[in-house]
Amino acid sequence: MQTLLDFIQNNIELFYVVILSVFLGIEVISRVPSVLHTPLMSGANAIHGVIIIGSIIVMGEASPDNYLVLTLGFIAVIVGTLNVVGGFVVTDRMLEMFKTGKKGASKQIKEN
Amino acid sequence: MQTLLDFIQNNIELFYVVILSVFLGIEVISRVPSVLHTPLMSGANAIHGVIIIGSIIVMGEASPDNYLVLTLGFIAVIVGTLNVVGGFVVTDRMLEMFKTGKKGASKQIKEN
Amino acid sequence: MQTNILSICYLIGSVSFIIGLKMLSNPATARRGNLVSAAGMGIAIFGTLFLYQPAGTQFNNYGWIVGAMIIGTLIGAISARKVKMTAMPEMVSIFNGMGGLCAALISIVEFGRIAQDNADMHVLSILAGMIIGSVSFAGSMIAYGKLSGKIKDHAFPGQHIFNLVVLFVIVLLGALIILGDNASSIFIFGGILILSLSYGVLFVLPIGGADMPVVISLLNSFTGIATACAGFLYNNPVMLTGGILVGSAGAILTILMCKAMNRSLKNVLIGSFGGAKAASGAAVGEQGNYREISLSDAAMVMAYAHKVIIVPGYGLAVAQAQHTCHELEKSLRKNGVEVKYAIHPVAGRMPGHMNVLLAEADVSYDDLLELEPANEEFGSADVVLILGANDVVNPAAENDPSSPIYGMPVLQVWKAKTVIINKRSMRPGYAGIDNQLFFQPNSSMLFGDAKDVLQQLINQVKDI
Amino acid sequence: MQTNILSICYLIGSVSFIIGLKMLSNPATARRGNLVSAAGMGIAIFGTLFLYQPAGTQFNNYGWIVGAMIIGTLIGAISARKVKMTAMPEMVSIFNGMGGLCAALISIVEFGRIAQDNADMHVLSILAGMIIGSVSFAGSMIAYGKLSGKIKDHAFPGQHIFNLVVLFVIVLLGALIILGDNASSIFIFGGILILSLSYGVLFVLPIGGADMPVVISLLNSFTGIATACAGFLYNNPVMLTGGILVGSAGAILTILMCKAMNRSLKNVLIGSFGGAKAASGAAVGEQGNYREISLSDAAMVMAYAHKVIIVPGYGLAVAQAQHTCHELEKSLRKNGVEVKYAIHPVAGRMPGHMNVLLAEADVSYDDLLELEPANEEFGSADVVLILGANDVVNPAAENDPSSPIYGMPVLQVWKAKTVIINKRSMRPGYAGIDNQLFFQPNSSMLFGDAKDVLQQLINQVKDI
Ligand SMILES: NC(=O)c1ccc[n+]([C@@H]2O[C@H](COP(=O)([O-])OP(=O)(O)OC[C@H]3O[C@@H](n4cnc5c(N)ncnc54)[C@H](OP(=O)(O)O)[C@@H]3O)[C@@H](O)[C@H]2O)c1
Ligand SMILES: NC(=O)c1ccc[n+]([C@@H]2O[C@H](COP(=O)([O-])OP(=O)(O)OC[C@H]3O[C@@H](n4cnc5c(N)ncnc54)[C@H](OP(=O)(O)O)[C@@H]3O)[C@@H](O)[C@H]2O)c1
Repeated sequence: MQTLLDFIQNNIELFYVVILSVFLGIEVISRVPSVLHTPLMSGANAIHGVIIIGSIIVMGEASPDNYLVLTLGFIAVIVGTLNVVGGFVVTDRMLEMFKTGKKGASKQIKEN
Repeated sequence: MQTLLDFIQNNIELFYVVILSVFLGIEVISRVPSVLHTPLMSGANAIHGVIIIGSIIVMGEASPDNYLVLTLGFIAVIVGTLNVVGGFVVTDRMLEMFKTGKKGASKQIKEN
Repeated sequence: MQTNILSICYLIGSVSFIIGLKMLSNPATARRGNLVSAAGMGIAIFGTLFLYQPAGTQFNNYGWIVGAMIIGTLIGAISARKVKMTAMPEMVSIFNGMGGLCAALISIVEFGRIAQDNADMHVLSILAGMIIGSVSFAGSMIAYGKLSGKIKDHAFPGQHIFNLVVLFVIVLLGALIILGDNASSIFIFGGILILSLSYGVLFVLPIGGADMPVVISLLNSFTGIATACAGFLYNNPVMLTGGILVGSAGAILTILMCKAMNRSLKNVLIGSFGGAKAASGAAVGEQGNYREISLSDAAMVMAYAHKVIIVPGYGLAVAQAQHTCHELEKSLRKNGVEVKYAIHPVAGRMPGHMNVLLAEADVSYDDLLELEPANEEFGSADVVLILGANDVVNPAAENDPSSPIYGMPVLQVWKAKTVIINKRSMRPGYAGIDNQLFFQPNSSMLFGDAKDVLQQLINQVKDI
Repeated sequence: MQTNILSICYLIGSVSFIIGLKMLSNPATARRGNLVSAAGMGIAIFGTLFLYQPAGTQFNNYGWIVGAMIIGTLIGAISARKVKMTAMPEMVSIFNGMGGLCAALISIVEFGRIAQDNADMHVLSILAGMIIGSVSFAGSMIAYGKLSGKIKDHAFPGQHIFNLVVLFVIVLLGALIILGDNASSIFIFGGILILSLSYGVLFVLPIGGADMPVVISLLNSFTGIATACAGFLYNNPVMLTGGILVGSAGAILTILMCKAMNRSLKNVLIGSFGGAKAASGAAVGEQGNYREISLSDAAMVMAYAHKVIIVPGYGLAVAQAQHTCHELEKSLRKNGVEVKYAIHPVAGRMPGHMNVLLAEADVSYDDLLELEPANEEFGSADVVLILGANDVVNPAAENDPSSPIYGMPVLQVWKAKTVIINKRSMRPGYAGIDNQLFFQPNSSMLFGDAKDVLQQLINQVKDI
């Protein structure tokens, strides 16, 4: 219990960041028209590709002769990049199809 | 410049808290029906009464013979309490009038 | 341990503010939302009182603190309970000013403490808190004065430039404190304090009294920011989040309020129309012919109607005729007439003004129609009785693109068979523009103070 | 200095994620929103690459990192560009799995590094990141397999209980690592890894293939949380905020997707109807009489109509008949017929499925009607042609409170003069329920695979 409390105390600002982000995520999304559900899922999917930063740090901090870590890190960077690049490109392609949708789009804007 | 950067660096989490709160404040409010503008203003007004915590800290840390600080702090605690208590009570009274407003209320809920 | 628990109290406080604000923005949950925020506030305050540990020293002056809190609670609760419904915006303005004052006082004390060391950025928080708090305090007091009619609009030529200069000097002096030596800084600080208070006064003084709700909302946002500055200073997260939340929510709310009146914030602050200027300037435009109706005729028409819709406006509030209006409603009902009220969202001088006013007179909430349902019902009404409303029933908003209120949704009273308009003269309302409604064939004017006219109508109806 | 600038890069990244998500949720700004997030991501990634300073050592292995990034970029960009529109959900599922894998790999490496010291809470972040990342990775791969038809639904009796037990063992072993000694922990860690991967498989395997979009959205949220765990571990704010934002937005999105289908999340995960079960179970209910229409009659009716509205559904996607459908539209237009498409928001198997499908066949966006405008236009249509849609045109949603889809808004095709329904049999659709529409007097069935039927209709229309 004491450890947990201390942990919270030492990272209290992080906890605020977490809680505020949770609320923000909910608020930002909660009125999206259903036709955007799939692109939004895909866009959010690209955003969690930010995990790649962790893999870059892992690689950057690994000593150049630690082959196990290097291999794991190498794979991690590849799949992380896949997540980021693939995610954004797929989302963009999905949204491309809505570009001429003035009628539908403007209607839905009013609804918001 | 360097000082500013260092300052940001040392308080980076606070900056996150600030920025996230700004967005959250905007998101939370941006679809309120106009009949609630006044109570909402009043409710928000009560919330910034949290400034009273600052005045309590000022008083708590003042040495009991520093009369200047004690006087200023005393006034600060009074006006802070006024802000908090008065704010919440006035808001509650305003909202009391909406309690029977089932018809109007449910309509506006659907709009959100 | 103590500090740990305090941190959690603060976390709870912050979360409750977020949830409270969220709930406040929905009619169905608003009241509970207010209680949620209040509960969170209580946890944060009592947490501080019992668990806060100052670095080095111990926590002193419990007696004074609790005493001050009791005094504040008594004054706050009693005045908030006693205030008349219609005077609530004034009350909010005062409470907002108190928050600003509190922030300014804290900054003053902390400046005295910290002036010795030179913690740059802390001085910045202190200065910002003091300046913004003072502006908010002084501004709120003026806004209160205006709302309660104690202070009139004042402006002198070039005041906007002058205000900007004052603001500039404040910033300049602030920079001097941060960059300069410490010897003279206490005097400069005093100077800034005085200038900030003056700025608050100068800022609000020229703005039309009717725009005070918007100004209060803006000052509310300012106080939020001042609170956040203090939060930064003490590294206190609940003050920080609470303050910033109110700061940003208040700013958005200010913009929404302006939008609801179809105006921009700049327009309100610099005042291209409205308030004093309009009343004097655009008084009499080109006029058509209007019909007058006698009291007895008006009473007759209404007493024999099937459905009467009453449109209350600012004039009803001015005349404090809400109770008399409710009386008329009751006598009409006795005659078998169906009576409803059409409430425009910005009728009056604050959002919800008419709801507050009529609630005070115990008018049933179920008889109130909002804008859209009202516009659907006017077609089936025999008589629309307009009591001191003007802009909110102006057809120009729909058909005259050059009108300053063009685009604002209005109550389409002209759809009714007969429209009876009660006001004291042909003078325009808040927006300072003419109203073609008065000259339409199915409209007729019933001049006089709303309260007098209503009283006489009641008597006539009873005689029928 | 470097670290300072990196912090600001991260701040920019976080803000761009927030703004990007916000813009993504509005059709008018969605595409730019995606670019905003991408730009912020770029700043955060390159900032890390050039400005990150590890404590103690220096930044190594640039070559490997850049190499890996180039490989990832090439594979990612090419596969994302090449994938067919209709296979996009599969693609999203794979990319999501990659994110989960990345999180799991990071946790594995960091566990090896930190196992020496015993920084309790860091171990917690590592474990959580590994478990959630692995579940997300394995689950996404299965979801991909199901969407692409490579994997069928599998479930054994009591699987839900079994899954819960696996989850419980994972938590137990995790607690053992945190509380226990360090000697054996590496083996326990390996055990948890394997169990987590299995859990991911077991979790997704029994869920109906049609529910995969919801599952992917949920796993998406999981990966967000795994990312946030890594953010906690490295005290890296952009990973933390990005991860949490996606975690909470993904969770809400999952719920919204369920709501759009009028189901609960629990219902989707435990699967009370839908998917395999429904197809076998509720196949033939009590039936009325339905009429069949011949191909030539159908072609005739449409060719001589003024207005034809086409309602595409899941069957059109199964038959990959979008191009043929566009052909029919063109030949009808040549005959002077006005042709429109009515798009139900949850027609098909992912939100926007029909939009994607028809866009692939170059159907003009202006001819697509959304639910409400479509329901207004059906009354004036001579013919409604339903292509492989079923639940979205089921009147039970409006008039049968006992129906599982009761309350879902549907396309009111029955308002049209004639309704022609193309499907292969009288079997029910996704919800596994009968459709009274087929038995209404103005409905007639046109059995056959959508692509074949459309091709023959085109031929017939040309002959007229
Ligand atoms: N609700 C808000 O949030 C808010 C805030 C600020 C501004 N506003 C603005 O205020 C306006 C509100 O429209 P409104 O129609 O309610 O009011 P209005 O347009 O200001 O008109 C009020 C009318 O009441 C008459 N009146 C004044 N005293 C009276 C009395 N004792 N007895 C009878 N009549 C009296 C006045 O005419 P006589 O002088 O001829 O009697 C005046 O024309 C809008 O322009 C709105 O944008 C609203
Ligand atoms: N859009 C989403 O986000 C989403 C996600 C998951 C679930 N869902 C659910 O999916 C359903 C969508 O409704 P819907 O009307 O589009 O589809 P549906 O109700 O599933 O009906 C599809 C119909 O197409 C027919 N069909 C299948 N293959 C065909 C072919 N090759 N040629 C012609 N017809 C064919 C089937 O009948 P035969 O077998 O007789 O041919 C079936 O009745 C809703 O219940 C919705 O809740 C939607």
